[in-house]
Amino acid sequence: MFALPLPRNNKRGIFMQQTLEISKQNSVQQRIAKYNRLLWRLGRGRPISFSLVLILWYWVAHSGKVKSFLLPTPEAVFETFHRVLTDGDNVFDSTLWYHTSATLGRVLPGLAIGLTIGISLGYIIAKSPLLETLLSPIVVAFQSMPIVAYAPVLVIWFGTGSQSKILTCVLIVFFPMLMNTIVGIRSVPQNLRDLMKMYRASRWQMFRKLEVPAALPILLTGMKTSATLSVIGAVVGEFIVANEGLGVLITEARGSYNTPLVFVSAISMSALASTLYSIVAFIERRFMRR
Amino acid sequence: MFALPLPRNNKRGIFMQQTLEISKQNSVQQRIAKYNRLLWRLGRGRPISFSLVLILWYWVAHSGKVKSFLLPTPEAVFETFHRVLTDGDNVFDSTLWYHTSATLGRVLPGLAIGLTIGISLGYIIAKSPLLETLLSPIVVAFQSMPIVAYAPVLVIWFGTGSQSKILTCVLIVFFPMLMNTIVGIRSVPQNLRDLMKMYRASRWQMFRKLEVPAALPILLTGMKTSATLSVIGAVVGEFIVANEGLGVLITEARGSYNTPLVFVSAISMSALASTLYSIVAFIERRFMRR
Amino acid sequence: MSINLTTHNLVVEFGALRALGPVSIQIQAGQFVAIVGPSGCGKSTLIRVLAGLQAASFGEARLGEQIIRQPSMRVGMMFQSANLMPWRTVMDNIALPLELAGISSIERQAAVYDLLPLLNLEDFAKAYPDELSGGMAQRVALGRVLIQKPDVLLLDEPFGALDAMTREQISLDLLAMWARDRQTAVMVTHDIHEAVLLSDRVLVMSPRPGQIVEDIAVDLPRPRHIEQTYDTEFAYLAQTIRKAIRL
Amino acid sequence: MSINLTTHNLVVEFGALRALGPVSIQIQAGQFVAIVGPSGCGKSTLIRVLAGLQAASFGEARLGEQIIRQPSMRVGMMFQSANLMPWRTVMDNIALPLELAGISSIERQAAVYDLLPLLNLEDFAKAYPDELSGGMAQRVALGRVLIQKPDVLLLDEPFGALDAMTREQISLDLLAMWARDRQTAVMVTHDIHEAVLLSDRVLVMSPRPGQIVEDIAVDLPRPRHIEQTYDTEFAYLAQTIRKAIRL
Amino acid sequence: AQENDDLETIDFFLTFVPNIQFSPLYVTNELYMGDYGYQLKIQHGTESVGVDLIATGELPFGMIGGEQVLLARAGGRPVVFIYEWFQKYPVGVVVPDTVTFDLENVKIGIPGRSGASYTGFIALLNALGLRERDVTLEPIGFNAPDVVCLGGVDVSVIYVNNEPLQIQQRADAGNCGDISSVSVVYVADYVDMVSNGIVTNEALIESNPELVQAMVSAYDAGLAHVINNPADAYLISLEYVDTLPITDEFRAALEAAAEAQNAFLATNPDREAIAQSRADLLEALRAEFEPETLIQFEVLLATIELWDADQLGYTDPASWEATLAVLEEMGTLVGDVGDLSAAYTNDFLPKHDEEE
Ligand SMILES: Nc1ncnc2c1ncn2[C@@H]1O[C@H](COP(=O)(O)OP(=O)(O)OP(=O)(O)O)[C@@H](O)[C@H]1O
Ligand SMILES: Nc1ncnc2c1ncn2[C@@H]1O[C@H](COP(=O)(O)OP(=O)(O)OP(=O)(O)O)[C@@H](O)[C@H]1O
Ligand SMILES: [Mg+2]
Ligand SMILES: [Mg+2]
Repeated sequence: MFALPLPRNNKRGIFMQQTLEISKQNSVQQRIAKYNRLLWRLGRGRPISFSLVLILWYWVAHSGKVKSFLLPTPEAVFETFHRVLTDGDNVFDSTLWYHTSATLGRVLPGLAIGLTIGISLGYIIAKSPLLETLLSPIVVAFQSMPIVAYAPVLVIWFGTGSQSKILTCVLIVFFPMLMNTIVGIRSVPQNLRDLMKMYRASRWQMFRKLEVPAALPILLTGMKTSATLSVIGAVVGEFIVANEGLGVLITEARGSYNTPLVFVSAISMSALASTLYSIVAFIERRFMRR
Repeated sequence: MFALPLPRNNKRGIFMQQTLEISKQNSVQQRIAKYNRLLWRLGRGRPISFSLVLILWYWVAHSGKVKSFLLPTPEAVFETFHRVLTDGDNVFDSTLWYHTSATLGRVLPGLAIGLTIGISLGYIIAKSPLLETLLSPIVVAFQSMPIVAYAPVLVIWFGTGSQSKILTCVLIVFFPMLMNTIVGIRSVPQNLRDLMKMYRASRWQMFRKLEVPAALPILLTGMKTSATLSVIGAVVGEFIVANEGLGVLITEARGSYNTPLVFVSAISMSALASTLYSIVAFIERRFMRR
Repeated sequence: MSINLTTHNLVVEFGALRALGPVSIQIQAGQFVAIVGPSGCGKSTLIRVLAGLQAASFGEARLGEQIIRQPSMRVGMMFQSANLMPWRTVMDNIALPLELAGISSIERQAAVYDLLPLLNLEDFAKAYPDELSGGMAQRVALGRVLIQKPDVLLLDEPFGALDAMTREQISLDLLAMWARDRQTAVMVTHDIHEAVLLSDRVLVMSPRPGQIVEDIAVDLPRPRHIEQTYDTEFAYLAQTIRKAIRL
Repeated sequence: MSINLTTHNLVVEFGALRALGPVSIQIQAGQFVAIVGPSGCGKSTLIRVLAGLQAASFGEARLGEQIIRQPSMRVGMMFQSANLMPWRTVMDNIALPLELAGISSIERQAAVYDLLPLLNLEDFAKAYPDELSGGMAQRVALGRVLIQKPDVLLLDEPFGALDAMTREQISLDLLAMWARDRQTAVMVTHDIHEAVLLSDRVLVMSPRPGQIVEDIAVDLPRPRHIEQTYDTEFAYLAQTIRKAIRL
Repeated sequence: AQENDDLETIDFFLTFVPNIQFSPLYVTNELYMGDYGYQLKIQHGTESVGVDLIATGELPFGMIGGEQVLLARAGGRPVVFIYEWFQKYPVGVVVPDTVTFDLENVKIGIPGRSGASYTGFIALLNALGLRERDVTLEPIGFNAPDVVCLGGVDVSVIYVNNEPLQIQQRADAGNCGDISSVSVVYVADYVDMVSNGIVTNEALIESNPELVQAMVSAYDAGLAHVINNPADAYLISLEYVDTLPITDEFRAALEAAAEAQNAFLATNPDREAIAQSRADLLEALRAEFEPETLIQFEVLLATIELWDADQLGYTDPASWEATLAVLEEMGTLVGDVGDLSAAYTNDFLPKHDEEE
């Protein structure tokens, strides 16, 4: 948002931006806008849409049209959820929390490192056409190889411990951040750059005081995309080789044809990723309202 | 680029934007800038950086420090490459082409559908805060589940043919496009919207004549990210169930511990994805220079 | 076909801040009205309400009999900033209204080339906005309004960035065009001379929240010439307005 | 400590287009120079070269003895557009130069509150740029230059969007400040009265590629007052400039 | 591999990817399936996905591990085991000559904690009176040759017919650290568990037993063909497996061998004689060809050892009991398997005795 000549009422925040200005008269559009806003306040989205999904799920699962081993009932999943939360799963006797925290322990450093690399490399590339032409083909080439291609190398170089999972997470997370950093930094208006130059702003000041706030909406979009994908990143690493983590839990669940447990693992992954996404969205709302 | 009050010398194109304006005098920065430009013209990146990677690879592979089953020599890979490319009557009858074209036949529709969905859904979400709050949690939840979680359902609903692979490609491709469309459309300056409204522009005109060109750099970034990931998308689908495609070839190669063939498959994937990326980059250069 | 513009107890508030009003004005069809007033008094806000881009908080604005709720094709607006599309050439920026109305490319081109000499932009048809000076950009924006041939002209400081010479020239050209088509015209300006030279009426606004404190008729004969600025009546009118602003 | 500004055969070309020059001028330390000329003649370009934001194609510009190659801390520049950062409040926009220079937050705040009355923006310290009118934004930009206390002032149409009253007021305030600190000042303006009222010298530029066609000394006594605009000498000078532009 | 419009196409699910180990299926498709009016379309994929596809009827047949059938049935999938393809459980532990086989004191690599390898390994531990917590397990994915050669683990759980040969070949090339040869400990030597076989679902047996019968009969013939004439099987498999090593000389040698074998088979030799003929052939080929050329053929011969039996395809109720016991011990069964005998059937096996 900030990179741009701002719309007049932008201060009302990102969600409201599209609300018609013609809103105090009784046009149809405006009633819809009001209604939208009301619903939004009521719902804040998440509870509403999850309830809808849950109802749909319940309905389909109980309709008898889908085999229960493909789509277990919500109750069965909830029961399994309850069980693995308290007693643990059947192979390791470890609880859901144990696996989740193992994955989280890889996602967090992975995300942190991936975002850092994405932003740094993106910044450098945005600034240097030379580096762009040299690096971007390599980056693209590596990003488009599936991890199985280099999995053995990963495992052998980084061991079977957490490092290789952090690395797969980094690999998945850094790319969207890189791309958005490049376009974000490049979208900073030249006239504001000139302004900063007039005050002989240092590189760091240029970055901190101009480029970051000006590119913020685009950077945050990169972060949201990365946050969403980060859990998959770690889980993919866990698929290759691991002793614990949600990736192990879901493989084990699939291996023992325990569909409810598959669902529990998948939902836990979603919950993790959604939480990370929400944190970024929260930061966005904090910084972009004002 | 276009969404913004443009930098003065933007017409020189995206690569040149960062070149210092103070460039006709003999400052150090300016000499570096000149040098950069020269190198860029000389290289156009790809050949140079790939040569560097090749030299590095050759050197490491021949140093004897890395086992050849982890990192085969370039010669060995080239030989395998040659073999799988010439084992038919002509190139189009070869093993490699057989698998590559199968994958390509899934990537292209997958990318097309994924981008279309990403742009459409992104557009709708960008326009409606209500839909954003309702849809974004669901989208995030599904994007953060690994495909293994719903692989059987996918295959059962969409069959073991190409459809399920196209779908996995769509699923991977659409998300970065969605996110970038949202931020792109939202970054369109309100004053230009007002201008279009003054001429009672239709929704379609608003989109075609204002939103697309204004959001173009961000949209193209989304497309580049998606293009890069599209091949992985199809390959992941091929991992679930398939009888041809690069995903099958690479598993086959890994299953027979044929490391050079693993490399050939992976490089083919990269080449496919890089080509798609280059097409987007080419469009970008065409449209953004002028 | 020009048309009346009226507002009745029009008030615009931004949150707790009252930016404008209450303002009640009647502008007859074909009248040329200038609005002057201190910076931040709500002139642009008033223009935006008349354009249908800004909702009234209280009261109403009408275009003819119709309450203004959204922009109308009959209204041409020139914004305070040039508002050009950076990805379009000068030519394509000027032709935008025609393009949106579905006019063919050849006709558009002809219409633009007719206008360019008036705007003194002959050499820049193929230039992009980032290659223009501030004044040139403003001339392009003016061209974009003129090409539309609207019934109502809303001009928000149209000549702010022009040098004195170009400004005189262009405002007289505008006047000639107006004399021919007799659009209803509302122009915000900071230049009292310009206000008197062009308009039938000058509305003077008070500081925020802007209200009409003076409604001064300009009865100078038309067609107007730059020489009229040396008339005593002209000087008197200018003086009156200046005083009204100081109030 | 003010300082000389000179250019020698300065030419700026954009590709095939010569935008400016050749221009050779000497501006003594502490002089107030106004530049007038038709739209698009290269005034902004000249200012940008002096600011170190635009490279010369031929010739050179010097700040004191030094060839200008990059912006200097001693130079304050006001751009033709307000150039505010949309994510900063009025207060933080004005304080930007101090912030970059590492001045503490309390001192910054004090300095801004000193300036706000002069800019007539007391109520808007916490407002964001999108809540400002065009003229208010320009006043913020002016505040941002003044707070920097530079030795050289480069002003590119600083008062374009201000109404006549505010404009007079602010230009006189600026003059008072200049009389105290005696910066070297170069101001681009479209307003001939303003040029005469403020400056020691008026440089008149020809149409593109702009060259100096007239260098008119303004020997009116200082401190200047608004009443001087009614003097015959003032009128004569204005007339001379007007003629020079028409050449 | 050519499509034939006259034949009805049915899908067959296989794990992993085209591989010489699946040659019986290729031979079945090329030589015998057409007799019943069908041709096969092979779908490769992840085993658990394959089970679901078969359970829903999306795919009619597939090759699935026996223990998977029990796990799946416990998880509510109505799949039935109709033909035991592998007579010996194909999992074992590969032991390089640099270590002594002492499970309690070595680092053991394993693909992961699910699938046939894991089940087989736990069965082995049980048979040895050990439990999982007594040993050091290291999940390494399907990277055993790499990890073993680099010393990442001491021994590794593997598929007995593939990885040991891969490691051996690397060792022969001096490419495997200090290791110069490997030996294999077969799970099958300790426990008789159900191995891989052809699986379908209950509904298909109910609704179209003729199709099931056709599949089993054709396959039975195909499997016998491979066992009896591996050279011919290798040649047929070339169509299906891109990665099979082949040279003009090798092809000529195999063609000659296949021809000779046909003549030999006409004399009605017994099982032992045929096994001897395979060993002789390998001996002869080794003298002529590089190890790289021969490796997949050697894999085939090693795999035939796992298939060959007096009655092909017969699945022994006792082995199901043993498998169930292992799974129960492991605790991986989600629910109740129910009637164990419903999980498999020998009803479709051809009556060999009468023929011979
Ligand atoms: N979107 C907005 N949100 C909050 N306040 C606003 C907004 N738009 C305008 N204002 C306020 O409304 C008042 C009037 O603004 P307006 O732009 O109409 O002034 P103006 O008369 O056009 O001034 P100028 O001559 O400087 O352009 C100002 O005080 C401004 O701060
Ligand atoms: N980046 C650029 N690329 C190409 N041409 C340019 C560029 N910047 C300016 N010009 C050209 O240079 C000439 C001088 O521009 P400049 O902005 O200096 O004019 P100006 O005197 O400030 O005009 P105004 O009074 O309208 O602001 C113009 O003809 C313009 O088209
Ligand atoms: Mg205004
Ligand atoms: Mg200018």
